[in-house]
Amino acid sequence: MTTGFSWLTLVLLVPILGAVAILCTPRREAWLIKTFALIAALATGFLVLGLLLNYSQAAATGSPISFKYAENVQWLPQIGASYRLGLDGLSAWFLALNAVVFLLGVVVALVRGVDRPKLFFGLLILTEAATAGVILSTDLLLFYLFWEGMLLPLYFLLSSFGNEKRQRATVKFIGYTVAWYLLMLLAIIYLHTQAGGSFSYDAIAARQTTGQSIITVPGFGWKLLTPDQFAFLAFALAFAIKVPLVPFHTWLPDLYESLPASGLTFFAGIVSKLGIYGFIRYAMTLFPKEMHDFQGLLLALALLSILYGAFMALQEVDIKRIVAYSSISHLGFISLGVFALTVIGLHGAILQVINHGIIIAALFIIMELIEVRTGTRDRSLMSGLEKAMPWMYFLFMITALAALGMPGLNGFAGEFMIMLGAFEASWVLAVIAGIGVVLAGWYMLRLHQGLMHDPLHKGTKEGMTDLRLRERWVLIPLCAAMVALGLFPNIVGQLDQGSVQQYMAASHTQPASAITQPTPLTHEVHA
Amino acid sequence: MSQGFVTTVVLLVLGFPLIGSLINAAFGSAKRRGLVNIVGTVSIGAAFVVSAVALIVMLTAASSHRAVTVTLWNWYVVGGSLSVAFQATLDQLSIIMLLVVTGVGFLIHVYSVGYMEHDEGVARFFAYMNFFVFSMLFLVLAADLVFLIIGWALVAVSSYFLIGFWYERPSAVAAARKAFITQVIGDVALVIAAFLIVTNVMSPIGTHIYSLSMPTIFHNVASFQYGSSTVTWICLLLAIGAFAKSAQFPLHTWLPDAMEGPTPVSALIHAATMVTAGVYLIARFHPLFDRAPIIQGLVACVGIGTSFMAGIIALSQVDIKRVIAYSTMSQIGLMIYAVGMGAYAAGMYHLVTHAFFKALLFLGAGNVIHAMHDEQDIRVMGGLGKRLKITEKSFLIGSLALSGIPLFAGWFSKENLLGYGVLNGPGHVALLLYIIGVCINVLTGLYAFRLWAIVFKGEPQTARPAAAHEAPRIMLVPVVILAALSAIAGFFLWWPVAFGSVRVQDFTQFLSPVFTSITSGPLAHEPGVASGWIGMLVGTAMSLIGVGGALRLWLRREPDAETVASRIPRFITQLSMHKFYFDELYDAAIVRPLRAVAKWCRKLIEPEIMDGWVEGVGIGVDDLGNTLQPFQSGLIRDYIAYMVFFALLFVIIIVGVVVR
Amino acid sequence: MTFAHMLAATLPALQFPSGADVVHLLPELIVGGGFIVTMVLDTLIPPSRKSWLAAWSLLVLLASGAVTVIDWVTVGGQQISVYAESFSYDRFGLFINALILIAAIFVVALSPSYLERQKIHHGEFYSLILAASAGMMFLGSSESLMMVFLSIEVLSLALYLLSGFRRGNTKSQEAGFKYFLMGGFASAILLMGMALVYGETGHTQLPAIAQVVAADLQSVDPLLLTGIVLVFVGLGFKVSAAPFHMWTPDVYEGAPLAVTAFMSVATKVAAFAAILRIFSVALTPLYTHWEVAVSAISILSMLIGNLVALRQTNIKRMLAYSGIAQAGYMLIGVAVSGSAAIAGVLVYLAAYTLSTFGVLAGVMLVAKGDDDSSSYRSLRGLGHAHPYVAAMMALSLLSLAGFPPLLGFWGKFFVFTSAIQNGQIALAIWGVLTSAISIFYYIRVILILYSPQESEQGGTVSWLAPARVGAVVVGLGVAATVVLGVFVPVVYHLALSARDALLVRIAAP
Amino acid sequence: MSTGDFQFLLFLGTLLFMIGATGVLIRRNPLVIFMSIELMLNSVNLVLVAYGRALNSLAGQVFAFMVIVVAAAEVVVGLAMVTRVFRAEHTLDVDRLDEMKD
Repeated sequence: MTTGFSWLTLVLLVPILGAVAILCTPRREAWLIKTFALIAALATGFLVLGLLLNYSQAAATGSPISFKYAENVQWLPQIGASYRLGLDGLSAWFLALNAVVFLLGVVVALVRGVDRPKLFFGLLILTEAATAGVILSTDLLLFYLFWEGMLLPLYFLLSSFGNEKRQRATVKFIGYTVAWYLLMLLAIIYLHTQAGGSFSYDAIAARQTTGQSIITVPGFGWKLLTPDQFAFLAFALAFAIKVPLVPFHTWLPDLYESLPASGLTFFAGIVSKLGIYGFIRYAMTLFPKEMHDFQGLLLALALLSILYGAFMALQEVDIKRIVAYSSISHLGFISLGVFALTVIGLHGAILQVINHGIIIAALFIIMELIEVRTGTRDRSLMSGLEKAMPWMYFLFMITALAALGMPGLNGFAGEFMIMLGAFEASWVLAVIAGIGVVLAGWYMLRLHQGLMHDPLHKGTKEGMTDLRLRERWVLIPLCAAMVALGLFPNIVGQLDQGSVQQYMAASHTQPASAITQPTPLTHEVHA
Repeated sequence: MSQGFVTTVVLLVLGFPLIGSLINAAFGSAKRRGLVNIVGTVSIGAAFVVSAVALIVMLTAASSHRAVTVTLWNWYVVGGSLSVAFQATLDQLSIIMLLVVTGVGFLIHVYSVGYMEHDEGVARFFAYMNFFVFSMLFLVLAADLVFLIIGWALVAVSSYFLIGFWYERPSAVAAARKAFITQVIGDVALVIAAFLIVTNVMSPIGTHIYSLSMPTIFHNVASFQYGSSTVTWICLLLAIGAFAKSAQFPLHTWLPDAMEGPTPVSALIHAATMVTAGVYLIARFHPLFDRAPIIQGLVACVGIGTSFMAGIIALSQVDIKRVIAYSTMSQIGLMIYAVGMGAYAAGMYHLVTHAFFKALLFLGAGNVIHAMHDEQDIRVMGGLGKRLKITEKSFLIGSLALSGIPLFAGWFSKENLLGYGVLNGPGHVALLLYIIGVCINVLTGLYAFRLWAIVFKGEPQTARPAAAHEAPRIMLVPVVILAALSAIAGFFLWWPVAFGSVRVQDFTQFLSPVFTSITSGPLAHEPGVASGWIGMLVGTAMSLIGVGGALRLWLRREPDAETVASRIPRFITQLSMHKFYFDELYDAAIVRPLRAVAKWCRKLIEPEIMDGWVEGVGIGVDDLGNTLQPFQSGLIRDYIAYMVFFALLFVIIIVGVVVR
Repeated sequence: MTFAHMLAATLPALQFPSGADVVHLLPELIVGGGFIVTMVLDTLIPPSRKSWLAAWSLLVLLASGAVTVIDWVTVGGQQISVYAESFSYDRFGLFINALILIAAIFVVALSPSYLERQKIHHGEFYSLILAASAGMMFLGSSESLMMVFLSIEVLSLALYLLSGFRRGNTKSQEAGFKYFLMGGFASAILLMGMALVYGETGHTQLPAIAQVVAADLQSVDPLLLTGIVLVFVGLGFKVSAAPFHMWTPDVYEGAPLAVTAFMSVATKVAAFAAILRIFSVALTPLYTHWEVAVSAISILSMLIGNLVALRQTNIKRMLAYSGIAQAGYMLIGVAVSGSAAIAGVLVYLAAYTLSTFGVLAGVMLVAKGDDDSSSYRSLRGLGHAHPYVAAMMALSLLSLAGFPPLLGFWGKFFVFTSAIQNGQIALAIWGVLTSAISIFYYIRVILILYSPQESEQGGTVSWLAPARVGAVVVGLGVAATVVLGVFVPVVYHLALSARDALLVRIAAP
Repeated sequence: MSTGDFQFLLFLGTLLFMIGATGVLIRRNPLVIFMSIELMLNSVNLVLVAYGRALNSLAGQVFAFMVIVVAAAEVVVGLAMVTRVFRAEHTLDVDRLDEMKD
């Protein structure tokens, strides 16, 4: 039963109430809708801040991973499903990023203006509740409910706001992602039966997985995988699409190109990172042996994402697509940190998730501001904007440098940890990741210089104004955060100390205490 | 020196330039030029004063505890393992670098007040220059690998800003990007070296200490066996980082293009400070380098090779700044050769003297360009000596110091350096390197005085030089001071070994605790007085030959330069003209293939394969739907026929199974 | 043996239905009686005030609903057999009655405005709807083969007439006639199956058959198996399972929208009730034999339903194929023996009723023109003209697609869980893959609703303003999908108690 | 339980059933199809009565009576439908009724 005040349910309730309030206000009072949206986003933000501040004092419960502010209410006892929420070091930061990014989305929407405010803000705040649900739930069925339920408001949001290509992009995104999620649903049900009929995370983590017989194809006798490996693959692929890792990424560029900046801040900021969250929380701890068996494959995918994303970003002409592919490359980095299965790698991954959230949000806002001013998204039709907009130049420069991982800014802090973690797994990973960093330097500078430097392009419109005060004050806090996190990344480090150790112990890679020597990457499949 | 004092020194030295840069960036503008100039120069001046005070305090302190390491704040702490903190070290090596950077930097800032008089981007310029000095000091003071890497990258970024200062010129923009990407390659090499170090540092009792701070690493340097593969890899990666920063052989192509930036930038960055960071890095990591003999040999060879190549290229350049740029590359090559041999003090000594006379040459060139209204092609100039008297005299002193004419600063440091070359250096090839080193003296003399003669002497090729006027006083004062330094600096610091015991040696004595204390590897052994004399005479003779040849060819023009050039085999002149075709080589070998792969990805892989399987599944399912559709023919009798057929089928299956 | 002896010996004492029997079957009887009264009223009421008939039949249905609720509470967990064991009065029957009544109430509430606009003669419409509902409710509670056949015939005849209800429209006539012929043929097959089952087991009451079947398991004679298969074919036809689904698209497209809505929802509920009573309860001992056939049919329905639905351009035909696919999912529950599966099927039925009705009701509110504006082209841009109706349709479609917070997800979830728990993972995987395909054609409709309205075919297709009453009713239905989706334990508890009631007889014969 | 003559009756019933089914499949005139369906229903009656007699239980005959009643009802509805279709499309050929197809 719940002990003490159920804070986490409040974190879910506030956005839902906000959304309901917005949906009830008539369409005419646009200002009322906007204030409701702002209040909901701010309230959630402060609530999350409060939770983070006294996170260390809160009591922790739960076996492999200890959760704070835990809540547990019987919901469907017959099939062992219960309404369980919990917060650990990992999800605390994801929740923080979630609150920040949605607040940013609302602010950008207010600054840039949006045509159907009631529909937009209602759906935006509803999505916040759904993503918060995904982060907070510790019952696999509840997790799945929020995980796929998130697509509902997202679907209406993506298909009604954006440019002309949005319909096709949305169908592609929703269609293909949901197809894989259903396989994950099967895996969840399979785990549920294995764990003796309960969906709770602790019960499933404690299920005994020995004695798995390899499924062979009847008649042909081909040795396929053990059922647990199939379940792991279902989980891994569902998360890989969300991250996205390269072969499953084709929905991302089209979608990011069609979304407005206010949509992109929260979509690129948190929604696409829940894949990483899934890998750490569920794939790594519930399938420790399988994670090891497939570690080689997953690392290869991560590296492929880094390099492939970088190459595509080099060649793209549309500035939003460049940023989209750079986001794929960065997420490749983060997944490299996760799949290296080392303590430092995981620390780096969590840190980089927050950094990337800030950087990508800032980048997309800047891209939209440039698009509004120059009227086009084609890189070859724009250059020499620095003379007209010094403020834009300065803020875009800091964001670009942070994005390419320049030491001193937040991009580097995460990447350094990730590459060190990957180095411990095997030195080849760090070298290839290094190539990724060089390529990142190249395409990010090409983007920044392509737009800012060189003489003014004859095609660009006259009378381009610099950033207005409001727009400036959206980007300045982000750049300040980039510099601050670059110099003081330990803020993130302290909070998730305990949890990272627990995740490592749960995934049987390292005993929680010491770090083993960088053993060469062994591929022997455990019996 | 006490911890508190060092912390204040570090914070002040870093704080002044940073605050100066921020003030100029935020509030500076062309209108408030006066304020901008003052803030820009005063901040560097203050940093210089603080460094001087620190030097005095250090000199008074006992030589044993002059090196003090201070922790500023915790960067990242990982549970039971890695803990990274921002640490700064103030020891003899870093105080010298501090003085060079802030001293020469201050003079250059004063000079650029005059140089940037008509440029409306002056606020941005001073902001970037101050930021550069801040990042250089940040790098020099770093005592922690992460601190160092951050300083390393900040320097690269500020040089990117400054090279691309005139962002309206596409060539400047391309040069800036090229410089930055080469630096990123060096940076990544450094990061991977840091990983290798971190994962291999063992405490004497064999437990894993996950520390990134250099004092602890050097304290436990015993865990790296002499000549082991790990140490070799680490030093190779550090060397790559150094080569990228100091524009040495594999990664040198960015330096000539970096001349696109304003001249004070070239003076500060591409002469005095940034390019020397590579030498400083190897000097700082000398305990590791001493344990990797192969890499030391490699470094020495690369140093000499680059130096020789740069010398040849400098001979055929027509742009005044590029000639000096290649001369910088050549002199840095010598320093790398010295450091490669293990003669770290000699390398640092040449670094200091080189900072003076190279900055002088660049500022002189700046005066020339200023006078010729931004004209950099020396073929257009000639006979400027008559109109720019002071610049011509100080440029002469600079050239003399550069080519190593006795009693000038260059001679002291070069002879000292080559002196070590006689006995040290990599194995059997040591003597060969020494000989090339001495030949480089000839080349240096040749291109130094070729430049001087063409620009200042002889009759003007075109009408433009006639209109030239001497630079304003504010630009001349720094030039004169630097000329004085280039002339007399050698006397006070370190005399070549030939002068035996009576010679002045306080530069090496000052530096010796840094390079001897804990290293167990073989240090360069001191040359004897006799071999010192031979080395000095040979070196000086070569320099004189070079200078004489240059004067005959370009001053008195007996055998005209072009006829001499025609007699040299064509391929050498072509090589020299086209900078050994490295630009084209890299472009063909790296840039174009990478871009081709990227285009291939975009044109072929993305639409075909990546999108392919996604669309393919969709089309496949649609086709399946098509095949099933015609069964719906609308005729009742067909429907009933299917129904009967399937009913019978099921009956047969079910009953058949039971009967059998 | 004279006829009198035979009569006395074998048949339990023939007696007129006692008072208790009437009370236990009150909901069905009310609707049956209502049907007859409506027929009479129809002749008395002048044509102008035909809508009173709608009000009256609504009253009848509501009364029956009230009685059902009261019965639900009073009957508790017992299972009482009524009318000489031909009907069973238990919570399972009441659950099915409730679903059928909901569907009937929805149709009757929406049809007055719909019939007016389409200028279809009110007349016997309501009486036929009541007749069909009565037939279905009887089918829900019937426990003897005879009663199953009788109630199927009652509801089928009513539906044949309803499908052909639109005079002068050739499509409707053709639909009615096709349905009649196919229905007749299927009933004949069903009857032959029942005859063989009766012949081989000696009884027509399901509990008795269950005992006989459970008794001698070793030697299963082929005739009994043939009978069982034929019965399944007959019921499969009614539920429009795959190999016997051919009639569904044509009939749904031809019939008037109100009839399509009622038919697609209510028939499936009643037919599945019969399938559950016969197969999941009575014939479970022979499970191993008929399980293969049912799984094959289930997979076939899922595949054909989802694949061909991708190609459709008419919402009625699309929903026909969607119905076939959903029947496939429900058949997974039948193919998987075990009590959890039955509860899963019941929840699925509830979800299917509300969601499918939501979509068709939305079209009904704004239908115009003789094809009921059901082709995709005529639905384009509805979202901008009537955002409220379009939102209702979108939510129902998403519930059919199985998006979590809505009830549709829970139907699939419970069915898949029961499949995996019993080890039939293959069925679950087929179910998941095909429902992935289904997302595309459901979302395509939503896209069309919200896509910009091109007017290249001259003049935009305008829609009629939705009647106030109709809009409220549809709103209630869709709200139920969302609310029940979130508070799913409510529905699950009802389904569980219905299932327990069903299994009472077997547990203690 | 099934004696010799009972076997014969059962066989006759199934044979009639088969004939009815083929009648439905072959003929195109709706009335004839209608008649074949009635034939199938009667064949089932025969089987029911045969079983009733064999099992010595009256349920078969009661069932047969019900079938006859239902068949009658079906005739009423069926003929009404046929006339309506004839009046609408003036054809008596089932294959012409293919207005609705995918």
